[in-house]
Amino acid sequence: MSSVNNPYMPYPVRIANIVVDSPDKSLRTFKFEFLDPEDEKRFEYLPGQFAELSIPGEGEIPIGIASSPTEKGYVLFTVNRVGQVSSFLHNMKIGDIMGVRGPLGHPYPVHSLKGQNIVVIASGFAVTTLRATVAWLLHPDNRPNYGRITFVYGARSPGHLLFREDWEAWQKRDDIDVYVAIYKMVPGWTGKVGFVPAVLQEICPPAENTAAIICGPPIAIKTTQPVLFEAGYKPENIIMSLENRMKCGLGICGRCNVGPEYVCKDGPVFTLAQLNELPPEY
Amino acid sequence: MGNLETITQKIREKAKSLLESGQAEVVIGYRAGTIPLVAAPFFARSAADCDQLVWSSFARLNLANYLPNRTEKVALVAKGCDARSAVGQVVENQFPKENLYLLGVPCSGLVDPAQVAAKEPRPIQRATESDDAITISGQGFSVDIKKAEVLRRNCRTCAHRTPTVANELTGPEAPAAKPDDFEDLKTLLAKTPAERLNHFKDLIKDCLRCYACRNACPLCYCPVCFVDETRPQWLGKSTDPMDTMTFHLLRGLHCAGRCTACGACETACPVNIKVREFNRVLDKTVQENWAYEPGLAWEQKPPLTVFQPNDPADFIK
Amino acid sequence: MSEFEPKVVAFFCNWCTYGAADLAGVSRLDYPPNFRVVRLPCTGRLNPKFIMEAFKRGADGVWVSGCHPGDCHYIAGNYHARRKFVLLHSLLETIGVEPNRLRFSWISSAEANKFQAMARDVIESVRACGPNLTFRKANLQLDLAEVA
Amino acid sequence: MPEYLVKESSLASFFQALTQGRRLLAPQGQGDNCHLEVSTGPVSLDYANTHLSPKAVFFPQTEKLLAFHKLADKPKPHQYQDLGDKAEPTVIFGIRPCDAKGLSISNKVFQNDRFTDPYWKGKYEKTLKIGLACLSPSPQCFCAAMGGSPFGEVGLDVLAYPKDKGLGLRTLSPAGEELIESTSAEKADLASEIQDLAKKAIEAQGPLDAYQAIDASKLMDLYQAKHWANTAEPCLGCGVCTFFCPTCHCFDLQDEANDLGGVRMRNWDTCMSQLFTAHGSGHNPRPSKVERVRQRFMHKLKYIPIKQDGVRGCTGCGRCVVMCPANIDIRSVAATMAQASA
Repeated sequence: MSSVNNPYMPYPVRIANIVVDSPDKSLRTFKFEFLDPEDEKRFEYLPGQFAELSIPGEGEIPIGIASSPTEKGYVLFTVNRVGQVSSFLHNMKIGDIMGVRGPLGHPYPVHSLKGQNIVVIASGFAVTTLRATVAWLLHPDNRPNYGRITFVYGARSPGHLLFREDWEAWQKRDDIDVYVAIYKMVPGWTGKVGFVPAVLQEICPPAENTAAIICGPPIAIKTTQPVLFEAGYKPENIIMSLENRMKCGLGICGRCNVGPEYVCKDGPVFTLAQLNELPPEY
Repeated sequence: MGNLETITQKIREKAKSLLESGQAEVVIGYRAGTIPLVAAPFFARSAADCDQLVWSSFARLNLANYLPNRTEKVALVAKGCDARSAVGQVVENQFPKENLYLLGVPCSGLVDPAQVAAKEPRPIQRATESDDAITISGQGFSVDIKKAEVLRRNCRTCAHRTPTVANELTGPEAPAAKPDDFEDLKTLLAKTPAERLNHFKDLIKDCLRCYACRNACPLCYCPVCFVDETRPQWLGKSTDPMDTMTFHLLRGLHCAGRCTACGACETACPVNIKVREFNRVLDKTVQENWAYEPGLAWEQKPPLTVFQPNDPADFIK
Repeated sequence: MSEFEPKVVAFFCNWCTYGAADLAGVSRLDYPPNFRVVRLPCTGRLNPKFIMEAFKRGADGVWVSGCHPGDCHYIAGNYHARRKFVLLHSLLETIGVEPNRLRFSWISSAEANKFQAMARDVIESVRACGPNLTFRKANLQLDLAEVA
Repeated sequence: MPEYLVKESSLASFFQALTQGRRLLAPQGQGDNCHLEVSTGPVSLDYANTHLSPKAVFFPQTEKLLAFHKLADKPKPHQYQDLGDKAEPTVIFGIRPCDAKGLSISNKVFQNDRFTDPYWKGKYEKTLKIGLACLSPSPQCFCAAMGGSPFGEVGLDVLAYPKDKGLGLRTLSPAGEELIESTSAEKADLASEIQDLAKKAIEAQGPLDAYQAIDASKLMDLYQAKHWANTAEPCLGCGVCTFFCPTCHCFDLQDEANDLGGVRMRNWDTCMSQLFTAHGSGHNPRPSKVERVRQRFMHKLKYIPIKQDGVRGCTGCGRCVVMCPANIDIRSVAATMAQASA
């Protein structure tokens, strides 16, 4: 059987780099290179999609893709150490061989948002797929197709802010408004202070012809919504990404469903308007 | 009116008065099943509910299973083994004694559908019962079977058919059966280790690892069962025979000195495995070594929580 | 069978048998090297699933050893353990595990000679049982052959 | 599609022909001991249904998908390799129409709008399915109430029924027709007889399609109905219903490894288990048995119909009705749902 047609077969990858991302070392960003360059072409993705990181003998974990397809030669994943597989991955070394299976799920609807303003709202380490989104939007091929772009990002402390190089570079550009905040003041911090909804309230771009893309822990998503409603955003224009326990990623194994929709196959990206019609099982 | 109807009447009356007086907020008993030869667990919270309560010899589940984590005041319709399990739950601090009212039913043994099917393989559409026989009928047939011929194995050797601890009994004490003499185990032990191993491997060969035996068991209330532990993962999730064997051995060990031989595990098993075989090995060991039977009194100390300095254990060098 | 070297997993109490093994070594009492020791704070810590896991992963035998009754560092740990062992021993024996595959002993930290004798006895009796094939999970290799 | 007749005298040669170049699976044994087993025919028709549904032929309880080596001297160490679908040409004789319909429902999950499961597909496509219609339904049967029929044709290549100690057959697919043409079966006109028998068998079952109110109602109304806590209360959470259900397809992917290498396998899993949906963080979208029981019935009676053009995920085989230790009867639950949405 040709493994190309087998969606259970991971592409073999080599760990090219590992960056420790948080002071407690619970977050690491892994850079993978495909062993077979052809696999990189097969792994054709858009921001918002995820993949199963597959460690032989340990299992798989679904993780959002943190790199943008405009960045060639590698893929990035930021992994929080939680369970058996992620703990094992955190102990792996540069040069180790493992697998990446995907891309899975639907991306943020970047193509259908052409001509609109976009506000990207990230809390905590859920910034990964949004970092990919902004990197993709800012690529010279794509930037002209969109209006005003706003990036709001908050984390616990400066040490918990991921992808510093990226957003510091974005701050210097004039085609994106970047607001990075920490939840509690620490000496030396010159950016904003406060939870993401508070920061958003302060700077929220007008709702007209604007879509909001939110990713974060459930509490952040819940508290951000009222701010957007107040600013006039409609549920159809609030785009979110869900997380549920997953195994196959193909809409078959059955555990990630939210009503009739499988988060892995039909999501993970949903508009608030869609979610309002579904059971709150996420 | 037969004995069964009398007990049913008594249960309904008592259930109503317990709910009315506030002594119980829910009465956990049985209702008639939707298919023949089955009585289903039922939770009565109103007088109207109470009229659905029944007693029958198809009441095979152990209702003490529904006690842990329940905050309501419960009246439990309990046959001998259920009452013992409920006492065990109290002794093991899984349910407060003050919230429990044991409505004890002297039980004359329950009917095993597998044995009925062995006697009458045709599809059964209806089953009724009198005090000592059941009548089953289907397309073009109607057959009477004496209950004594189709009792569950554990009921045939039940020494405590009448609850030993109960707030009230629904009728006169039921005569005890001849206690389990473990004769079959003695025969088995006379065989070679290889023969015994084959016996037990064969016993569990159809196991689907659905864990219905565990879930039906009033002793299995751990928040995380060893089969679900992941770090480390003690048990593979496949149908590997060694994983299946490990499950049954450890399940048996967890129940040792606590099992009241209620047979709910075998009732729940969808592939008719005699899972109690493992428990019986340990029941025998517990009785022989420590002369202990669980659930007979509130003050009992489970055998694995106590010791005697001179406990026998010759095999330890 | 002469080439078969048994692997035995040994669960030793930190306060006695573990010390006895140490003393045996220091006293140059030689004993077979066929066991891997897991040090426990007390035999009371031993969960039956540890023993099953050892057999499943291919141990040919398991040896559990702790303090003599009455000598527990934690006062009663080994009394409780003893009751567990009775159950475990009877269950495994009944289902057909050869009695010599699972051994129990009480050895104080001063009993280097008893340790030596017991170690020899355990290893030799497991050797006589032959390799543990029935309680080992063995079906992984079968599939590896397909992707060789 | 045409009909055929197999006389009693030619049954042996008919089954002999079925086994040419493929294995024949057929129910053997009775009651709880009735299982699909390799057969050389003739097959006894004296059974109600197999104890377990036939899904295990296509979706075994444990199926190894991938394997890898750890040793550096082997090719591609630490890289998964495909173990293949292990499909062999098969004909199953005697699938009941409820189970065949169940397989066709699962087939749309395993071969969905975005992905194809190669392990399922290989086996599904290499298996010809000959159904056996039910002349007299068992007490637990309710296929007609779920929109099926004892003579249902969905998911089958051939439908057979007992006729004069022989068999009547109707072919339902080109592959089925080719198969029957390769046997000694003779063409016959049985259309009106099949129609009569089907009508009688449906009437013997009781109410036709009894749960239409569920189809018409809103998802969230059913979801938020008041009865779920009561419905779930007796549930033991064992998952027997899901193991026996012909349309339950959920599985768990697991790796097992030793020092030499390992395998990735899938094992049947059940939505009745608390672990099924538990997040690594401890959060659980379906934390108690109320949510889990609701999930099972909503999935069968609302979610699958939404995704599969109104076809219900319950085919009325009655296995869960008989097997549930707590007697949670899907017929009563469906009736309650229908009532709640009325």
